[in-house]
Amino acid sequence: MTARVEVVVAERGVDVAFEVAEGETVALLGPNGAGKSTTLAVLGGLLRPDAGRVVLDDTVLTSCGPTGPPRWVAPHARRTALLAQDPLLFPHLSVLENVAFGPRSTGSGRREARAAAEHWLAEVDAGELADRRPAQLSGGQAQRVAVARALAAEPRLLLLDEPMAALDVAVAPALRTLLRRVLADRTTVIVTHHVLDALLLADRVVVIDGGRVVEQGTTGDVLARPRSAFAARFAGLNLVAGDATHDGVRRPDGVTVHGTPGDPPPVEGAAAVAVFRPSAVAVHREPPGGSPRNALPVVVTELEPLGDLVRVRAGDLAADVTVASVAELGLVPGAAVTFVVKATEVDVYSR
Amino acid sequence: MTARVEVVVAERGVDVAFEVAEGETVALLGPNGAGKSTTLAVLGGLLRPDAGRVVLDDTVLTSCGPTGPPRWVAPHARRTALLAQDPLLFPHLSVLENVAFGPRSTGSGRREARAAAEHWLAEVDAGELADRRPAQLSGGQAQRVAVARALAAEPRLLLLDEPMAALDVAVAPALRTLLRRVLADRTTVIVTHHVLDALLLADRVVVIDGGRVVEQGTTGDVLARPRSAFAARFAGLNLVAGDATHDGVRRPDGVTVHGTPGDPPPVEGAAAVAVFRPSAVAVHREPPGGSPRNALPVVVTELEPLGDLVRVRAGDLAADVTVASVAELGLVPGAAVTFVVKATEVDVYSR
Amino acid sequence: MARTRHVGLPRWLFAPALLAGVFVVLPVASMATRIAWGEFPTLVTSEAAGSALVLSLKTSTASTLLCLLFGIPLAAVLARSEARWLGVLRSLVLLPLVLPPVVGGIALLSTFGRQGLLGEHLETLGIRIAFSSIAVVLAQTFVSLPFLVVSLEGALRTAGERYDVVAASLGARPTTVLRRVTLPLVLPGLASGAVLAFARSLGEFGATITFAGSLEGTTRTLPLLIYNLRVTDADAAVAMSLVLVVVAVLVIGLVRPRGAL
Amino acid sequence: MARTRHVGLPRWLFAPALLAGVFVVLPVASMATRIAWGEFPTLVTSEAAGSALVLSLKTSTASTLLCLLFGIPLAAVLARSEARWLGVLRSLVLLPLVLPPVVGGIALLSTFGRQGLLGEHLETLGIRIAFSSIAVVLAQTFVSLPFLVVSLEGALRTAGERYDVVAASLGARPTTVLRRVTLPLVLPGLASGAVLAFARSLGEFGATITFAGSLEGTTRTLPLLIYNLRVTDADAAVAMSLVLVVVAVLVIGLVRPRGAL
Amino acid sequence: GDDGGSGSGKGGDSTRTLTVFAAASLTKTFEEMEKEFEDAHAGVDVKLSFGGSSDLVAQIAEGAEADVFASADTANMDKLVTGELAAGDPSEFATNTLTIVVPPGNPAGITSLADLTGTDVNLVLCQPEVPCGSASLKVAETAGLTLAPVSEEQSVTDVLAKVESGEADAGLVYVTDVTAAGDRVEGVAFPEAADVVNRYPIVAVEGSAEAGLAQEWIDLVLGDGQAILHEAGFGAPAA
Ligand SMILES: Nc1ncnc2c1ncn2[C@@H]1O[C@H](COP(=O)(O)OP(=O)(O)OP(=O)(O)O)[C@@H](O)[C@H]1O
Ligand SMILES: Nc1ncnc2c1ncn2[C@@H]1O[C@H](COP(=O)(O)OP(=O)(O)OP(=O)(O)O)[C@@H](O)[C@H]1O
Ligand SMILES: [Mg+2]
Ligand SMILES: [Mg+2]
Repeated sequence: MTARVEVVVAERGVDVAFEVAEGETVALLGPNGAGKSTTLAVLGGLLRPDAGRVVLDDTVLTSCGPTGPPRWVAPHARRTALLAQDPLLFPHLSVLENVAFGPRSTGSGRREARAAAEHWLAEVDAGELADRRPAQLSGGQAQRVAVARALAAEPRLLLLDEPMAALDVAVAPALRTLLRRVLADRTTVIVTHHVLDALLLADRVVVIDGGRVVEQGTTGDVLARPRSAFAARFAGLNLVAGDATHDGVRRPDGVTVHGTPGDPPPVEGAAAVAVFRPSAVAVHREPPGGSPRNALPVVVTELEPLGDLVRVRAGDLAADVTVASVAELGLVPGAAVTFVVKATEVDVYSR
Repeated sequence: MTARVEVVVAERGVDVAFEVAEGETVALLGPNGAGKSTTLAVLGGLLRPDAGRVVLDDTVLTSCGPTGPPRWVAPHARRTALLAQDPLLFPHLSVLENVAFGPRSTGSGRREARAAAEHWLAEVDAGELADRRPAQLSGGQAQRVAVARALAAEPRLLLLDEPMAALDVAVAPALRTLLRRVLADRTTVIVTHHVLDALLLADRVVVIDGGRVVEQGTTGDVLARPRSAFAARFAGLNLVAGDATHDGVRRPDGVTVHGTPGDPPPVEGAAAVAVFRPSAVAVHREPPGGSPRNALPVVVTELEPLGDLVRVRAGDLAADVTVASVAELGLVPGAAVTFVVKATEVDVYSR
Repeated sequence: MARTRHVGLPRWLFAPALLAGVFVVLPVASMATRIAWGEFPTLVTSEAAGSALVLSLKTSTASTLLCLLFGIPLAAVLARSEARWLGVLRSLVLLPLVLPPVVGGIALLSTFGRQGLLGEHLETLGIRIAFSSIAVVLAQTFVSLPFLVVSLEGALRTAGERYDVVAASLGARPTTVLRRVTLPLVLPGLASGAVLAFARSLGEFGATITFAGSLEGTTRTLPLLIYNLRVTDADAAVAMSLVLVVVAVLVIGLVRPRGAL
Repeated sequence: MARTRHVGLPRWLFAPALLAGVFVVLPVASMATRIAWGEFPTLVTSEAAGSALVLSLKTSTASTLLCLLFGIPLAAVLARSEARWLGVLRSLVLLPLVLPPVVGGIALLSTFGRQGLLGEHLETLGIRIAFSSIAVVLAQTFVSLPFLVVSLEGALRTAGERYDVVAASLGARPTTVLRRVTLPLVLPGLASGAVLAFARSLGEFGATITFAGSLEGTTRTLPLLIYNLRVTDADAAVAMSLVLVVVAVLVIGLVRPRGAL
Repeated sequence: GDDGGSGSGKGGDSTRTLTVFAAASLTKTFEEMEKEFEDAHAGVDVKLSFGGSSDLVAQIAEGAEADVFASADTANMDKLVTGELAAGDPSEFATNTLTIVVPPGNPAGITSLADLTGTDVNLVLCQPEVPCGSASLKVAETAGLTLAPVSEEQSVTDVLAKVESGEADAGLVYVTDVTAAGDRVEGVAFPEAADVVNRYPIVAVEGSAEAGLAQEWIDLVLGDGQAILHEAGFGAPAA
């Protein structure tokens, strides 16, 4: 199933377009309110966009606005199971009946549907909940059952909105492994706020911010060389955006970050980004001399433990330093310090 | 406000007891279905337990079962605002009215309540959503508004059930900082599945598993020296439980893990645990000779990227190795390998 | 057992609630005190009473079924479609509620009567509805339908469409959604509606007498019998009314699903 | 504009829905065709018609208000309390629905009449209810109350208690919860109930004639006038019925909140 | 009428009220007399309450404030008298007899009482419990016939409605009812009707605060009102 999506929902300020290739899993990333759930709703046929097209293989599922004759395929005829952000298990059916609902609705016999439901419940480690009512489940249990229900529907296009929310640390990796296996040969769009989900499950990522696609590409590319602020944050990298100079990026405030231009190097004056890892950043009280060529004056906003290290956040930028240096430098939120990073650690490429 | 809690809910297999000191923030940790939300529901007066007591300072809020005369304080009179797992914003009120609901209900004037609502909305970075209806919010936006609503109620005891679920990577740290500030001098019980939340927000943690408190203590202690499997997993540590030997722990299957006994050392034969970091584990194709004294034969179950490293999971145990070693060793799920860890890296202490 | 606590109701609420209960129950009770209980058995076991009771139960059941058969679709369409003209239809469906039943009977006559709009054609087909039990059922259905439709539509709107949408996205066709999700979820509302319709049918008098007439065994239902008796023997009328009440309460008590009204 | 899609209704559903609509509307329409439209203005603008209309509107409004005042508490108690005896009360509240209205009138007389249970005592206080406008309101309230209670209780059950619980945990006292959360959430159900009650009051005939009599300006409401007219002038009766219908549809159309029935 | 708040606003105010309870079959005639009476008595408002005679008696017994009661039969008047609610003796002011009523054009071709026994005739009668029903039974009995109605209606009005709409082929009602219905139905007179005469008595109600006016109303009915009654088809009182 190849899916082509173009969606304009004016009321929510959403205008995105992307494609999903056969068997591919695409992760939609973006801040709260970016338009991810809206996009899934249009794909699933639950929202009619102001303009746009959704084409699955050669079938036009949605078409409205100026592009061609209007077309609308009803949600049930799309075979695009949607796992929404809210589990919404049918309260009047048992857990098993909930999971069997999809197979039953798409023509399976009673026993077949039951067997499928039992299979998927076992897969999400919820086999022993089969006879409960949804009201008798904990939050994480309900979420797992909802995942099983979506998978059991065996859709042509699977739409998952934060399927791993509310799961405990023991279940999350197991479910991630399951999804990885199941999604391998399935066409899927998945929304997530966790970098691990994107890394492990998605072949490609589409980053949406403010209702626009700001970046897309294979997962590895985007997470290693992000071009948007959100993707950098998501990948845990520092990103400085500005205009390209011959060996770096000049921020709008005039500060220039020097680095190693990528291949091809950005055209001088064009929009470009400088990206570097927090662990490559050293924190100094005073601007140092010496070889590292980049010294960024910042004000510390937050300190977070990170394993043996401490992540020092200063607005958009972050530095990972040892506990000892935190004590030595007397780092507290509000302290004015300098982030220092070697030019060799900074990648510069066009936006 | 000091809170003392003893709760038995037979139907859900829950039987827990713990205390929360004045101004303290306690994190409830545990797998899905452990009984965390149930405990909060009893604290908030939404569920009457089969037996148990909830005492806030000197007021008995709930008392039933054999202990003393039955007592019941209505939810509204408890001043224990509960942010449930589901945001449940009032659909007929605007976002601002939702947040102002608590202050209005507890006697504030209209303007005062409005001001408070605006303040808290701004704090959760949702000021511009004030006039929307809940149906017009995205999942993460709704979650933030729900947090603001709970905080605005200014309760004596704040109950938060996974307040950070559904938040994007940009908002989560900011909200965590806000909560850290707000919760500093407030008596709070918070449920979370994320180690960072526990580390940053909680003074103490209570670990519940299967409806029982399996471990509790200050956050640092529990996460550094976990005694339960769940806490170890939560803290990202490996834990082997068994009987103490003179310098280690013998697993029920006979394998012994040698380590450095803590102070005081566990009594030989008593229940004890051996704990070590995944980064201290080396992976070998064949059991090696040489100085590391612990060689655990395992089967790889999952591989996860972890920054520059790869986390190799084998059932309950994990090892962090470089990408190069993964390639060299040909690690794939299903491969039989040996986890090797130096005895000096292993802490042994009684359970 | 552990129990989910209800949010307590304000205590003052019980005073008007009690008053309302008393206002409804007291008149019936005080009427019951006036019955000559000695004659009660003979009164209520008469042949006329028996045949009226059986007829009432049969026709009310039939008309409730008709209400369900046609009312459920109508309520679903009203609750789920957004077409403008439905607003008008929605008001029109209330007509039988406001029409005095006798006028409803006149209206039915002018449609299904021998010289009525449809009756004329039925007549040529040899079908005559007036003065038959079918007329009774039609009259009862006419007055009861709005009850079912209004309650069910309210319930459908309150329940919303969230679960319907989930079901559709799992591949369920609209019919399946209706049968397996929508209707089960509004079961309390559907039950209330059916109970209201049944009760209204059981008590129906004016439209029946106007449209169907009153003949023992064919069209004389319990309310018609009660009215007849009232002229000659007020005590007997009251006694039969009590029988009607007891029957209604029993049937409703037995039929209604657990938890529903 | 972007629109949330409704799950399509099964197409076959429209057939019975349409039939149901036709079944309700056709009789009224065919009755309307029989009206002598030429005389219509004179018929409906007579003094008697005017005073009956005013009386009907006044009393129906009053009884709808009474229904709201007492019915909301009763419905809340029935929906939210779990006490056993409430099951019985719930069945009893349906009594006025099954009682033929005339019998309801008798019951009211036996309570509030001169020799009634309460009437006796009221009489000594110099208060006489029967055969006054107050009696009309009481009769209408008696027959309409179950409508409000049943619809509202159904809506309250369907809506559930999740939001009430949240409100309480935010510190809202039960009265605040009821006023600011529970009732606003069931507004569609409450509106349906009020509309049903108003409509039933407007069409009420049997209990009124028995308990309140039929005196112009005091107790002769529109349905009673229609009944009188039927004796002397069937055409006028039908014309006035149409007036009743139009008034009801207008009032309901103006009053009902958006989206609610 | 005005919209006075309670049953009767009596007293020396500008308007006095006379409340008359009358059988439904008297509606038209009494409404005409109301005009006459009000014209003759300035400041008096006559309020008419029509209904089944038995309903009206029950209402008066329950305390409804009536000054005059005009019944459609003697049985109900007797109830009032035995209840000691009548002030003085009732006076008969009109009589009425039965007639066959058929739809315009008489489609079933009914010409005599015997024709009503035909099996293909849809006959409707009043129920035996109301005056016109018991009269119908008596008539048939005296004529030696057994009538098999398809419906026993609650009141004359219902019988008329069924015949008028063509639903029934024939019915038995009072002469006055046929007259009132105008050309919407036809009457077929039959000789046996004279055997069963229905009598209309009138009386002032005990405890009336307007005893004087009540008597004047009765006088009107017994006097000038007779012409109106005659026009409506009523027979003259026997005594
Ligand atoms: N029903 C609605 N009507 C109007 N606006 C809406 C509606 N639902 C969402 N919005 C708005 O549309 C925008 C996109 O919302 P959407 O739910 O698609 O965000 P999202 O990317 O899924 O965010 P999250 O990560 O918080 O779930 C947001 O600004 C939101 O406030
Ligand atoms: N209403 C209920 N009736 C019966 N059992 C219930 C009910 N709600 C929850 N349970 C069961 O009680 C146990 C504890 O549930 P609880 O909701 O407290 O878990 P939790 O610790 O909050 O889990 P999660 O992390 O998934 O939210 C679970 O086994 C759950 O299935
Ligand atoms: Mg979303
Ligand atoms: Mg929970």
